[in-house]
Amino acid sequence: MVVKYRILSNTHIAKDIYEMCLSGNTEKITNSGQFINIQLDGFFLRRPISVCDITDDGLIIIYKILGDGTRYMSTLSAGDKLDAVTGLGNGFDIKKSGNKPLLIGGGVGVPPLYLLAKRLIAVGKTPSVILGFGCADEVFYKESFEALGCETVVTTVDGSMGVKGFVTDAVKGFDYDYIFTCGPPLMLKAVYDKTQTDGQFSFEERMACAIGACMGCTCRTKKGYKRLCKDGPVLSREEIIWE
Amino acid sequence: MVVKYRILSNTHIAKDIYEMCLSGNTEKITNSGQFINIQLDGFFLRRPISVCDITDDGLIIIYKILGDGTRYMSTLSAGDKLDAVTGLGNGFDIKKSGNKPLLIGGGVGVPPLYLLAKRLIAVGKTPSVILGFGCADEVFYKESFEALGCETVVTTVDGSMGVKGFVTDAVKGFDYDYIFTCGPPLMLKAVYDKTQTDGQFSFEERMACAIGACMGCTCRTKKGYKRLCKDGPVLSREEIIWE
Amino acid sequence: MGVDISVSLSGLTLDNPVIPASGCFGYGKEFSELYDINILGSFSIKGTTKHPRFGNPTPRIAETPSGMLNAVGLQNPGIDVVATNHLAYMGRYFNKKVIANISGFSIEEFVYCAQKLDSIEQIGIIEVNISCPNVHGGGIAFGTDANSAAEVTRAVKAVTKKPIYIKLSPNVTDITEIAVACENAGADGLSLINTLLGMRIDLKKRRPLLANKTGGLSGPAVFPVALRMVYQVYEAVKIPIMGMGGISSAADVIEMMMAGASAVQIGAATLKNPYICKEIIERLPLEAERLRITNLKDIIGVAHL
Amino acid sequence: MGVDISVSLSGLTLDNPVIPASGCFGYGKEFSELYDINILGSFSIKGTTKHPRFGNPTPRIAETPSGMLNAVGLQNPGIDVVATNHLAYMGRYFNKKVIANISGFSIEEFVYCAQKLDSIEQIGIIEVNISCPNVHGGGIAFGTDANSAAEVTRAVKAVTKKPIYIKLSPNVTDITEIAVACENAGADGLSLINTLLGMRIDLKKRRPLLANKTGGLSGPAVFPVALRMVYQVYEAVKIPIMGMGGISSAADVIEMMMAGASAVQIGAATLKNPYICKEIIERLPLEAERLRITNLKDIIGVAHL
Ligand SMILES: Cc1cc2nc3c(=O)[nH]c(=O)nc-3n(C[C@H](O)[C@H](O)[C@H](O)COP(=O)(O)OP(=O)(O)OC[C@H]3O[C@@H](n4cnc5c(N)ncnc54)[C@H](O)[C@@H]3O)c2cc1C
Ligand SMILES: Cc1cc2nc3c(=O)[nH]c(=O)nc-3n(C[C@H](O)[C@H](O)[C@H](O)COP(=O)(O)OP(=O)(O)OC[C@H]3O[C@@H](n4cnc5c(N)ncnc54)[C@H](O)[C@@H]3O)c2cc1C
Ligand SMILES: Cc1cc2nc3c(=O)[nH]c(=O)nc-3n(C[C@H](O)[C@H](O)[C@H](O)COP(=O)(O)O)c2cc1C
Ligand SMILES: Cc1cc2nc3c(=O)[nH]c(=O)nc-3n(C[C@H](O)[C@H](O)[C@H](O)COP(=O)(O)O)c2cc1C
Ligand code: FES
Ligand code: FES
Repeated sequence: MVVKYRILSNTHIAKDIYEMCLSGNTEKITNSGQFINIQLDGFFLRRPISVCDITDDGLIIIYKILGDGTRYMSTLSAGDKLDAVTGLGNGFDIKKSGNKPLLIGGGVGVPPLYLLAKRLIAVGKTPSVILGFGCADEVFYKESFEALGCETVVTTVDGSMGVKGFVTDAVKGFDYDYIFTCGPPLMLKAVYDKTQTDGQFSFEERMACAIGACMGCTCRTKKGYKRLCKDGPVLSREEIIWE
Repeated sequence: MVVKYRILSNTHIAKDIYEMCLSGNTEKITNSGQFINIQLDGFFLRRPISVCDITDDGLIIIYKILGDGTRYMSTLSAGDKLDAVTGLGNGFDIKKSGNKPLLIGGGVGVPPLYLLAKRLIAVGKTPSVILGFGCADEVFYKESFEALGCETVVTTVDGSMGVKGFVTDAVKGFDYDYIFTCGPPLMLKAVYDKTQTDGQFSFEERMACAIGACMGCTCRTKKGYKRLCKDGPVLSREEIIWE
Repeated sequence: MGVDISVSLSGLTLDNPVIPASGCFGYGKEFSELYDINILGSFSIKGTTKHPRFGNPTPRIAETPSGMLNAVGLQNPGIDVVATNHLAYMGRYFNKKVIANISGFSIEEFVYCAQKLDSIEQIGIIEVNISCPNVHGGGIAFGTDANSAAEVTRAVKAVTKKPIYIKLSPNVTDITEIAVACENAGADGLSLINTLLGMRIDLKKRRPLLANKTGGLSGPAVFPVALRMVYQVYEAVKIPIMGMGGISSAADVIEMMMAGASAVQIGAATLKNPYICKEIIERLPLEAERLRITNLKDIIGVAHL
Repeated sequence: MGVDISVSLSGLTLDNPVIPASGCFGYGKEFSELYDINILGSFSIKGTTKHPRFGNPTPRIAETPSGMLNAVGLQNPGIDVVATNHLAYMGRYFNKKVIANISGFSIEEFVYCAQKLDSIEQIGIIEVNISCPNVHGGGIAFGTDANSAAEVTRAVKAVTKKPIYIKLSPNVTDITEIAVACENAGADGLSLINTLLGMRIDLKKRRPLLANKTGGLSGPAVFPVALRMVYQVYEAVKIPIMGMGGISSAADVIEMMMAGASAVQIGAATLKNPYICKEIIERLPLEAERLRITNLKDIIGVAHL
């Protein structure tokens, strides 16, 4: 479904990181971990960005300036329109979670975990949270997770805030029976290797259609080929093949 | 010279016709009949549009919605920026004019004649004016020319305003010793054939650079090949070759 | 009023000339969840090969100015699965004839696929893709050599009664030479163009962005090249042409038909805007009217007169 | 700090790799009125032929998505006038060596032009354009046939001591074949790509928009095709490459150099924004620094490693 959102705000919340509040239809967004695919003037392909939160009349996304498209997004302002295909991807399946879920997010892998945390809390499974960043300047949403009542540990590579090191350096401090994680590929692999419980991993891939038609985003899994846009972006530990 | 103009207003003044007031540097615009070349987001080539008037802090252009570029222009509003290469073309040479100049404009050939009329009046040679349009809905700037003190006759093809027919049908009513004309090619040819005095004709051609470098807009003249963007758009009667 | 926008291709009448292109519409299912795809003229299914294929490693997609590169590499479950599962299931959401796009790494594979499809009622046209950069025949892609192109055409023609459209590559010095060879070998029509070979480099990694290094360029950027090739081929052959390459509006459809296309396919634009074909079909009669066209069939090749 | 952005081409050292492309910068005069063009690495003059040419009738220009078509048709005053007037006058506003782009309709014409230019101090490189769609040799454009390309190269090489760069056409099945033929025939370097053959139709008139029917496509739309060809040719030859086709930013310059270009030319982008080369030259060191490049020469062809 294509929705014309109206931008309510576009706020710089950390180094190169913006939080954008959108007003518009969210009926197709059923799970946390789903994403929307945003059209930007002057760019041919849309940009996939995770849903960070659902609000009364729309949703919130958080994005990082990575290239020209996200740089352009950062120049948009309240009142501007944003055309997006919405409700994409499988999202996290919270039914599979244990009772003590641990959420592990890295950089712009953090946003989808916020809505996930709310959904888990809603079913009585308040998660613990590890948020990994490069340095203190880049940290965002620590307080937001804390405000939900989640035990939240921040890691920074340079030690300028929280635990010095990677998200995996903070894992041992937690008692958990399930993980949900989203972040850069190297982080996902490290989390996979350093944790043993079942869990769900959210991946990124360059996409064209993002609705499952073009085979642009296929990966091999132990359960066959999967389109990360449609059958993903979330895969379960047991099906992942690392290449 | 590239100038970033600020749009002061963009007003619908006749069927498909808009008047846009711009604020910004006009020092390179020395003659009436010159044009600016406007960059539009999402379009590769710039759009050449004649200078209609010079104001205290900028200029006025008038354009017709012809295709996608001018349609896009019509959606711009006060406050928006407009990037334009300015002061292009030779423009009209009023020194060559006789004492009783007649200005003949057709459609969006009318705008450059407005600044020309002001310049002629400034040197004491108030021109007479013929403005040709398809129908009454399309007529613009009749009052503006009248306000300058010019005897102004409008022609419309369907007779819905003024003289029924083409601009050439109104010529016989005037006493003139020189003509300046701008309009569609067929009109220019008809004016050329139906008038005998010396005169200057302003032409249109598809342009790329508009500064005389690419040879995109060349035409044959009796004085050699001319680039309509640099050596034109205005040619004198004696040099024109019709092809 | 009442512009006739129907067209016909080798005896097949289409309600309109709008056909989503192979590889950009899957088997139609995902789009059928967005709108009733029975409004389409037809659609061309994802390129199918004899054996199942994973295709190329990712990244398979890159962005370019007004276009994109893809290096999917013909991912498909193989003709047997397509014939028994996908085509059978398709009846639930599409009740018109489809175009079956097939590919192969040898003449035998093309023949196998064509044979398999010959008896399937649902298939209106077999579109033979001899232009995928991955497909080789004696060192040269079938699509870049007139003799190989003719050979594939003849072999496929021999095993099926369905109309055969050969899909040509734009990556050639003279596309009319290949087109004529296919026509002489019995092709019922031609589809053009497939993608232009292109590339992007990841500046940070200092490596080709696509895992496959090169990919196929499509989208609006290639429209003028596609239009030129359709125009040239229209003058060289008598068989109908499905024109494609960069079409993204009703005006583009009309421009492509004026160049000589009897129908058009729309690829990359459907990836950017999943509703584009629906929007174009709705817009076509209006755009035609504006240009004083009462019957779309009248404008096929009109720019040549 | 202090990125070295100088490059060298066949013994000629350029302050930077940025060279306005032939046909998009005239003889430099119009641009010299906008900024001091001595900041450029060099520039390539409008393609010159033995005899003066008017070129094609207008319209010669059409717009396309992220690009443009031109069918100027080599309008120029002929090599004698260029040599005596234009090049002599050029010293007043440009004090570096220029690239002289020449074209011809027969080997003899190429030879005539090269000979004429051989003794002109100001000329750093002769760029031999064998890729203009209007130039024919035995029915096939020189640029689309390896033998003709080699023949022109040899003939021109024989009459001048200046470095000879052959400018290749992208409208071929295999550009490396032509590139290798030119290298073997003695070319000092290669320029690629010239324009892709394209077309637009005027919907209201129902006729080709350009008077010449077809035109050459350039601008950002063709960048991925140009990049792919430079990448392929870099692997096939040892001589330096001037890369061009769609470059419009400092990042594009770096991408083209990573693909294998020793310097770059910028065409259509200079028509859209007359200051683009100046802006790119100013931006290059910053962009290089961002990508941890300290010497631009280090990245030539780095994407191949
Ligand atoms: C399912 C999913 C969810 C995502 N959620 C978020 C999010 O919540 N916040 C956020 O900041 N980023 C998110 N990303 C990454 C985001 O899509 C890219 O950072 C963004 O597309 C970069 O665009 P650009 O124009 O700035 O970069 P450019 O490099 O200029 O983009 C060029 C092309 O490559 C694609 N591309 C580049 N990097 C990536 C990437 N990492 N993943 C996918 N495509 C890429 C772009 O979409 C575009 O098509 C998500 C990606 C996916 C696949
Ligand atoms: C010196 C000069 C002065 C002009 N002054 C005015 C003016 O004051 N008011 C006005 O309304 N129009 C004027 N025009 C015409 C105006 O440039 C075109 O109407 C406009 O470029 C059309 O753009 P488009 O995107 O709407 O049309 P499209 O047809 O979509 O444009 C496609 C391309 O063709 C070019 N093009 C199309 N028609 C023309 C044309 N008639 N002349 C030149 N290029 C064209 C466009 O610039 C663009 O590059 C002038 C043209 C010239 C050459
Ligand atoms: C992602 C993608 C996958 C494609 N897969 C196929 C294919 O399997 N078979 C085929 O013949 N063409 C394939 N093509 C080419 C298109 O069908 C079409 O010929 C080309 O993209 C030009 O049209 P466009 O510019 O509208 O995309 C593919 C194109 C894209 C973008
Ligand atoms: C208006 C125009 C005129 C051109 N004239 C010539 C020419 O005379 N000789 C030549 O070798 N190339 C000529 N070209 C091709 C360019 O030099 C360049 O190879 C091509 O445009 C690709 O670069 P671009 O995409 O940056 O424009 C011309 C291009 C344009 C746009
Ligand atoms: S992006 Fe098209 S299938 Fe995933
Ligand atoms: S438009 Fe380039 S010379 Fe006139």
